[in-house]
Amino acid sequence: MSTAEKTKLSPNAYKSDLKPIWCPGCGDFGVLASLYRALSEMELDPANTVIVSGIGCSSRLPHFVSTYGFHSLHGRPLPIAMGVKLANPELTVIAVGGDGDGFAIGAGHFPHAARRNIDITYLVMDNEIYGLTKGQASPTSSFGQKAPSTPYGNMEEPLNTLGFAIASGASFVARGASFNTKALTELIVQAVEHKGFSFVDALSPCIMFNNHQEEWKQTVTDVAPDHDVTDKAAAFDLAIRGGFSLGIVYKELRRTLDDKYRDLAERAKASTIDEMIDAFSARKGAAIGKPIT
Amino acid sequence: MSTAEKTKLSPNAYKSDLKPIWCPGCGDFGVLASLYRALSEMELDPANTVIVSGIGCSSRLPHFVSTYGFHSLHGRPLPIAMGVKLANPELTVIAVGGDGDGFAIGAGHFPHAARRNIDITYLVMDNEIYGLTKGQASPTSSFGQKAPSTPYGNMEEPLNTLGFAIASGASFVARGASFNTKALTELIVQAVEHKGFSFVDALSPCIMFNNHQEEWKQTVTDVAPDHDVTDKAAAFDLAIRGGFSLGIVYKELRRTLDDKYRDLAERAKASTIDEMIDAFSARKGAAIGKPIT
Amino acid sequence: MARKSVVIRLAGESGEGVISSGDILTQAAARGGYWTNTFRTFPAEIKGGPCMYQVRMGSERVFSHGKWVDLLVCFNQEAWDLHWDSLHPDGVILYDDTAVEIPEEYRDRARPVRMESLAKEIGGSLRAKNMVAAGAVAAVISFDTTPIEELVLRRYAHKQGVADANIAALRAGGAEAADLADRLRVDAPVEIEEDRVLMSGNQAIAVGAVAAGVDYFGGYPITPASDILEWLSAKLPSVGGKTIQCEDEIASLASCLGASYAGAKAMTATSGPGLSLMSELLGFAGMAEIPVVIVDAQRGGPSTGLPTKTEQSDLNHALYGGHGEAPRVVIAPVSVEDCFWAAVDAFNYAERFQVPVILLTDQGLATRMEVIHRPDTSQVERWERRTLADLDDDADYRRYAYTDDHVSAMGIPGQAGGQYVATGIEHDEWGHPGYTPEIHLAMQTKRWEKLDPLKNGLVRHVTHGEEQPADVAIIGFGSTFGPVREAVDRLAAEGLSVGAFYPRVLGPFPAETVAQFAAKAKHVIVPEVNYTGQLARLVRAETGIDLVSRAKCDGLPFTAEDIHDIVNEEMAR
Amino acid sequence: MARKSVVIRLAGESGEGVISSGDILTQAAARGGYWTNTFRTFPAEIKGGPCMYQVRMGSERVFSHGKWVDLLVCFNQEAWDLHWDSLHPDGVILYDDTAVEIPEEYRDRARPVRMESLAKEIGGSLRAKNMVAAGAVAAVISFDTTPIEELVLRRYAHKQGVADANIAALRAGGAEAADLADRLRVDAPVEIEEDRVLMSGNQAIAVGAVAAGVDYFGGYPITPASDILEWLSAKLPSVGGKTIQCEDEIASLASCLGASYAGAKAMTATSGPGLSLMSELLGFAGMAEIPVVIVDAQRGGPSTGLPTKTEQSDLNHALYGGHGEAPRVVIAPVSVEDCFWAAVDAFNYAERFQVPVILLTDQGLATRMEVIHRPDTSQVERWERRTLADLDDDADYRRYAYTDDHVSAMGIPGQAGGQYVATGIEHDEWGHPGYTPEIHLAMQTKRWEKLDPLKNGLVRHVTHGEEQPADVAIIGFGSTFGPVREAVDRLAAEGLSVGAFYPRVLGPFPAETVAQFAAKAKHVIVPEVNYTGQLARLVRAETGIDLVSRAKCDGLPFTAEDIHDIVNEEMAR
Ligand SMILES: Cc1ncc(C[n+]2csc(CCOP(=O)(O)OP(=O)(O)O)c2C)c(N)n1
Ligand SMILES: Cc1ncc(C[n+]2csc(CCOP(=O)(O)OP(=O)(O)O)c2C)c(N)n1
Ligand code: SF4
Ligand code: SF4
Ligand SMILES: [Mg+2]
Ligand SMILES: [Mg+2]
Repeated sequence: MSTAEKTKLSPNAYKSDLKPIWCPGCGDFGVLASLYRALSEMELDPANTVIVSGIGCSSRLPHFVSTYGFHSLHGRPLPIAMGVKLANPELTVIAVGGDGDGFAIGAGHFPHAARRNIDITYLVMDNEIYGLTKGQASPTSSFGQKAPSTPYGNMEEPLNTLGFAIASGASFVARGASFNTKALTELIVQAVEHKGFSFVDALSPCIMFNNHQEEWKQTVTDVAPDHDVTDKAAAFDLAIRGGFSLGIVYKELRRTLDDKYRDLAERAKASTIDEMIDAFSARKGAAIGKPIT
Repeated sequence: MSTAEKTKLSPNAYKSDLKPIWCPGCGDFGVLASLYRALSEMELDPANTVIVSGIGCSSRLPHFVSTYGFHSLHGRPLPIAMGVKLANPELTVIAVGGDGDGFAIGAGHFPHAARRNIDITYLVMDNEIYGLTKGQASPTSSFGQKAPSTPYGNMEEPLNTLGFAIASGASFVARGASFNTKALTELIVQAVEHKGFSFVDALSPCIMFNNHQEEWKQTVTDVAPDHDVTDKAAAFDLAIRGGFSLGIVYKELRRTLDDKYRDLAERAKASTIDEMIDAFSARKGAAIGKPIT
Repeated sequence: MARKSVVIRLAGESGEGVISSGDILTQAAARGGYWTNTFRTFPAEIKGGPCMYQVRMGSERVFSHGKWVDLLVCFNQEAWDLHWDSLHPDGVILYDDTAVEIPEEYRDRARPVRMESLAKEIGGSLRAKNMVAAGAVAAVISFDTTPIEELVLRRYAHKQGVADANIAALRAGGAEAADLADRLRVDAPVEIEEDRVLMSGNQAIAVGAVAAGVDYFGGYPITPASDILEWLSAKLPSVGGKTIQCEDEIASLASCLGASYAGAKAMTATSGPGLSLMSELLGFAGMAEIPVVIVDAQRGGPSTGLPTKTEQSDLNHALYGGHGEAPRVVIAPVSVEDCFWAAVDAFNYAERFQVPVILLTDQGLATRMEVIHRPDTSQVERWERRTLADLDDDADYRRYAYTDDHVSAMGIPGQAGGQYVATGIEHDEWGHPGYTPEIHLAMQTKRWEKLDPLKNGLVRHVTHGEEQPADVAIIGFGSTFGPVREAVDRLAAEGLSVGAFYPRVLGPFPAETVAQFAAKAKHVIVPEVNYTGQLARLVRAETGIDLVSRAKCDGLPFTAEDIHDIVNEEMAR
Repeated sequence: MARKSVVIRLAGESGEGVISSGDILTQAAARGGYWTNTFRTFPAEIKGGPCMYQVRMGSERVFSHGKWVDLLVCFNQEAWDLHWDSLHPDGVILYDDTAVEIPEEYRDRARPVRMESLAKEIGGSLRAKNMVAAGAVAAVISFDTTPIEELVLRRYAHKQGVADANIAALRAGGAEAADLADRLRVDAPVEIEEDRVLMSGNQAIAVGAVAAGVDYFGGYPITPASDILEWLSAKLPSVGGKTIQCEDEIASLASCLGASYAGAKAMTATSGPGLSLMSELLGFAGMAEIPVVIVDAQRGGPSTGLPTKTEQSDLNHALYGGHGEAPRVVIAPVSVEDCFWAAVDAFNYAERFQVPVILLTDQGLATRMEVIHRPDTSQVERWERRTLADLDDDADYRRYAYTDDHVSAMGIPGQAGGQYVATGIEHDEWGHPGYTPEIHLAMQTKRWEKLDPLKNGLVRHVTHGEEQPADVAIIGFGSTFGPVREAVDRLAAEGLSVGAFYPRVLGPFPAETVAQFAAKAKHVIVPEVNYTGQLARLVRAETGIDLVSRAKCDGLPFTAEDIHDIVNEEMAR
């Protein structure tokens, strides 16, 4: 059951028997299509692939994929994905969700998944809004944006997700867009194949409550070819500059948490439950002075 | 009761009638001493000053100060401090706590307090360890560090708190040290006087479980005088370079959240409860088609 | 012969105009002087999925949304398939025959209405479907469409063309069902001068909070509570208050506690999942004695559960949620009108007793549109918390001083001499950490016994029917009161000695009052919308009463008919 | 004449060596073949504050730490002031007369011991104070110090000098109290071959988890649960498991659910505040039917409360915590030995019923050092969860299929054809979102009724004394069993028909079994360490039994004497 056993499947073969319930035109369709293609391109075995999500329109995604899925709670996909990966490092684990799920209620888990460099991919469908709850501002909504809970305009500066990811220690940081499925497919492939924590922020317009589709199509650019993705300071500089540049912004090779656990397992000398209990033997007694609890 | 009514008080006057319960030699004594002096230097009225903390050795600090205090829950000082400040912008609000409190369980609140630029100060006593619970690794513990829950060495890269703060949108980012009270006092004064969210990461050795005191004393340097604190990219670059440089790393002037609320209050035209109820009048009726809930 | 009330159910695919038709009819009915009571179900998805909007309007007050449908409007086939069996024996059907097949035997009381085509041709856009439907409905219940037309003109004041098209569509819809006119004629409403309001439970709570003097609201969006946050975001600035959407529910309650500590009247609103996340801070508020109001608009659980369905399954968590034993007050309003007053009480109890107060509603009550008597704001009392300023002698100030009523004066930042440290650690009178057996017992006693007045007399509980029924005593909480009171009236008319008792404050529980109420009854019945019978267990634990739990777990509210049947079943045992 | 057991209490300032002296004596007693039972209190601060370590050692098994102190060792004045009133009428006192003043009337049974000076002069450092104290204690109870000396040599195997100094200090201490030798002589332990172990409740749980096959542990430090995380961090790698300290308790449980979903046996351990934070995920686990074990070592609450004191106040939250109604199993082990077996059961129940299991201990039990029979690991059964592989026919696989026992086969990532989506949204058999009344009722029934075997027969509950007592029936849970069983024996010896029933599984509650047990009793007494009497309310709600709640809220465990007194008080009523 190792990912070694590859199976050739078409993108369609990764579709589940549930039809997406998104609004017609929702950016998430483009992200899902890119994901289908990426999975197919990588020839991932659906039985060895797990897609973990939180709660939101975007977080419904696992239901539409034929792999294993984990549609969890609002904000919790990352620690859950970590648990899946640590329990079975053979699995390909992809966490997905929305900007609210990942950067509002879930913001506390992101830096830790990133600095631990657990070998999973985090794909955020960033529509700069809370879609499922009908259009309130999210941490990535622009300053001044009018929304149901910000009727006089959003008073908060949006979070720069790429800069945040770089500062948190993510070893792969990229930006894609739902309306550019070919490039997004490639980014997902590279992100999943990257050994370590890879973060892809995919612009994915909410046509219902925050339709930036046209504006974004006009304004996005590609990351300059001469950008050095291994230069952290340069990557941060690029991330905080205005506008959206699509492509890989930062990439670094660092030992992954799961590798470190493998090393530890190899280093640790095997023991048995009875040997462990021996250490508590009343006769032999624990080392004196060492606090017992 | 505005902070305008200044009162001249000596540092000692800011001591409460409780003696600190920290281990003799704990770095937190140095931070507390610096805080006393800073409060005195700024001539802050104890009745108009609120110190909010979480849980940890460091978070006991409010009990030792004669101002108002809020010793809250593990990881929650920032949203509580925000509530205090929004409810009464006249108050000087200082949040304090440990590295675990602020960057493990509390990490999810930090980026939002920062990007909102709420006018409070966040002073972290960073000992790179969980002191109160007897020495487990914290998000700032060094890689490979041996501790009770990492007996084979910490497998996680530490979080770079300054870089994290800059990326999150903090408008004042500085590093101090408990063993350098004069400089730390100055930093606290500048942080509190800064209009906006100011973050001070104070190295504060835990002599019980993670005593880096001597090592840190040897290795810390000062921020180079020619460092441009207004250059975000340069600040990040400095932050992620190895070693600890003491001083202000980044500073930016941005409207604060409390200012924005003041503007809003001024813009909003006064209304009464009865006018509000009129909008629901059955006779007059709400605007048709507008969903009612 | 005309009827006192009629039950109209519109059903179709969400996004098709079902909800807006329902809103239009409800608002028009209210405008026309009728009483209304509504219920809606919609999918948890944004687009697609079946939705339903039931409007009950009457010339006399209606307290529930009704069970049997007098007029069923089917926008699509699924609507018929899902709802035909709710049809009243004499029920009438309106349907778009381009989309819906009605079985032979129903044809005589069914009328096709060309919703789509008329909407496009006459209304000028598919969106006018709601007008066609509304027009047809109006005809069948012989409801004068003037109020609808006024509302249209209002909405499109600056778009005469659109307004005309809509009104044309409305009339065309009416024409379609013309021959059914009078089939379900409702009595004309009694002309009254009184100014009534049309509100949902959420709106009544938000308005009540303003009436009570809320200064600060920190919240996080969640169905079905979001519109409290949204309405207050728009309104609070004009009364000098502040609203903020936080990064999560933990931050929401945390910021409320900070604001309250600083002297503000603070509130947050959420649904089950958010309440779960607030567990630790809820305990902190009880321990540090910080006033705060938490609205929980319950939805179907557990977990993410059924986000758009109704349930009363958070009672246990509201009462016991959080480790250790932290005091809190739990209030369950019984109607939209009561939501307004419950919000006022919630703030008053929170401030007087320095305790977190949980306001427990549910999706049904939170979103139900009811015509109610306009709340008389001159009747609103505002209780303020006891602060340093209220002490004759503030030397040696002790934030957690032991007092006769167990309530101590708060020092409010800004008040000189009131400095103290609010803490969740066990503490002495000064708020200094203290863990001795004596301190712990004395402080737990203080924190719990300060709530005793709420068990004794301070609270007006809700009753209907006999004060001490001999046959059937019904004990319930919250939103089930509407159908229960209608059932009680009917059962009484049928000669039973029956009564209902609704504790308005469930924590602390009014054990003696409840025991007295039920003392003489042959049957004590506890209806509630959940699986485990939480209220039944609470009543048993508190009073030892021998009762029958009739919990139902299907995401739907009770109807008066359901209660009537339950009582008869139990009597038959 | 010698005694069967002796109660020794060491008291002083934390950091002075009180705790290490207690550890030394406990370990030496165990090594010497005695049974032990200990209790300690220490401040919530790292340095400073009063701490106390009570060691009860006996030639026969001791089930509680004892109330009256036979030998009080005072390291400082405060120790005397705090503890003199716990002294047994014939109790003996050892004290450092450079630091402590003992009133005239106690002098005859008090001996000064120059702890500080001897430690410095002979022990070579203040740290040797613990040796001086231990030596003096040994003398008074005429305990052969060989085991202590062996332990010293072990510890300082490579530091002969230090070892010699320590042993010298030990003997010097003994000399100080020489003239009291025999004053409290304890019977020599019965020589036995059996290999016993000395463990705390936390350690027994950690070891039991390994015996049960734990693969993954994700936790966050908190007193008094941290050492489960710490012990497993050291040990799990050598049995192929993984341990990780997460960023908080939410991430801890979340990662456990991810690991369990992927096929691992997963566990986390925390105390009240952490359990509160886990509320939402606890409900998710119940809804998605994911096995997981959650240890809650209760401490004094509410909120941060009394972090180093004991209390049984999380029962309500364990049973009802979280919005909606999510199934979970709650197990309360009654002793250190039981902690081992309860951990095994916890994993077995979690895996068989695909449900979260909460293992409820408390600070007293978690940190108590007990000599117990070495757990016979050959008796450990491991129940495995039902997976796709167990299905004869996995065509049209349905993760949440309705089955006779309501348990469905899990698809484990890696198993081809088992793909499904674990979700907290209400769902049909396939795990597809579904909100119809039928689905919700059927799934809630499935999720709850699968636990029925735990109410009927599967669980061995803990009883002591009469099976159906005629006079006094005691119902309790968890750590109070030790003192209760001792009290029951004494009351029985005094001629009463008395018995104790301890439900080992509190949720689902074994209502019938409990009702039967109490059926004949004149007095039903429910002792528990909390303020509101949570177990008493549970028993009343579930059984309607007319009982007396004897809750105490002082952060201290019951003693056998307390229970004996309570019973006599109630009998006197
Ligand atoms: C604990 C909790 N709080 C709030 C909610 C309500 N809620 C559901 S989705 C959502 C945010 C959705 O925004 P995002 O994550 O950006 O996803 P999108 O719908 O935009 O794809 C919220 C607040 C919830 N389900 N659980
Ligand atoms: C919800 C919760 N989880 C865990 C704890 C236990 N705890 C108390 S302090 C602390 C961490 C202390 O580390 P830090 O914040 O760095 O403060 P320090 O003691 O080092 O100053 C922990 C895990 C708690 N009190 N509450
Ligand atoms: S609401 Fe927005 S995010 Fe949600 S499905 Fe519709 S378009 Fe997509
Ligand atoms: S344990 Fe460490 S951090 Fe805590 S008081 Fe002692 S030295 Fe300071
Ligand atoms: Mg979004
Ligand atoms: Mg620390």
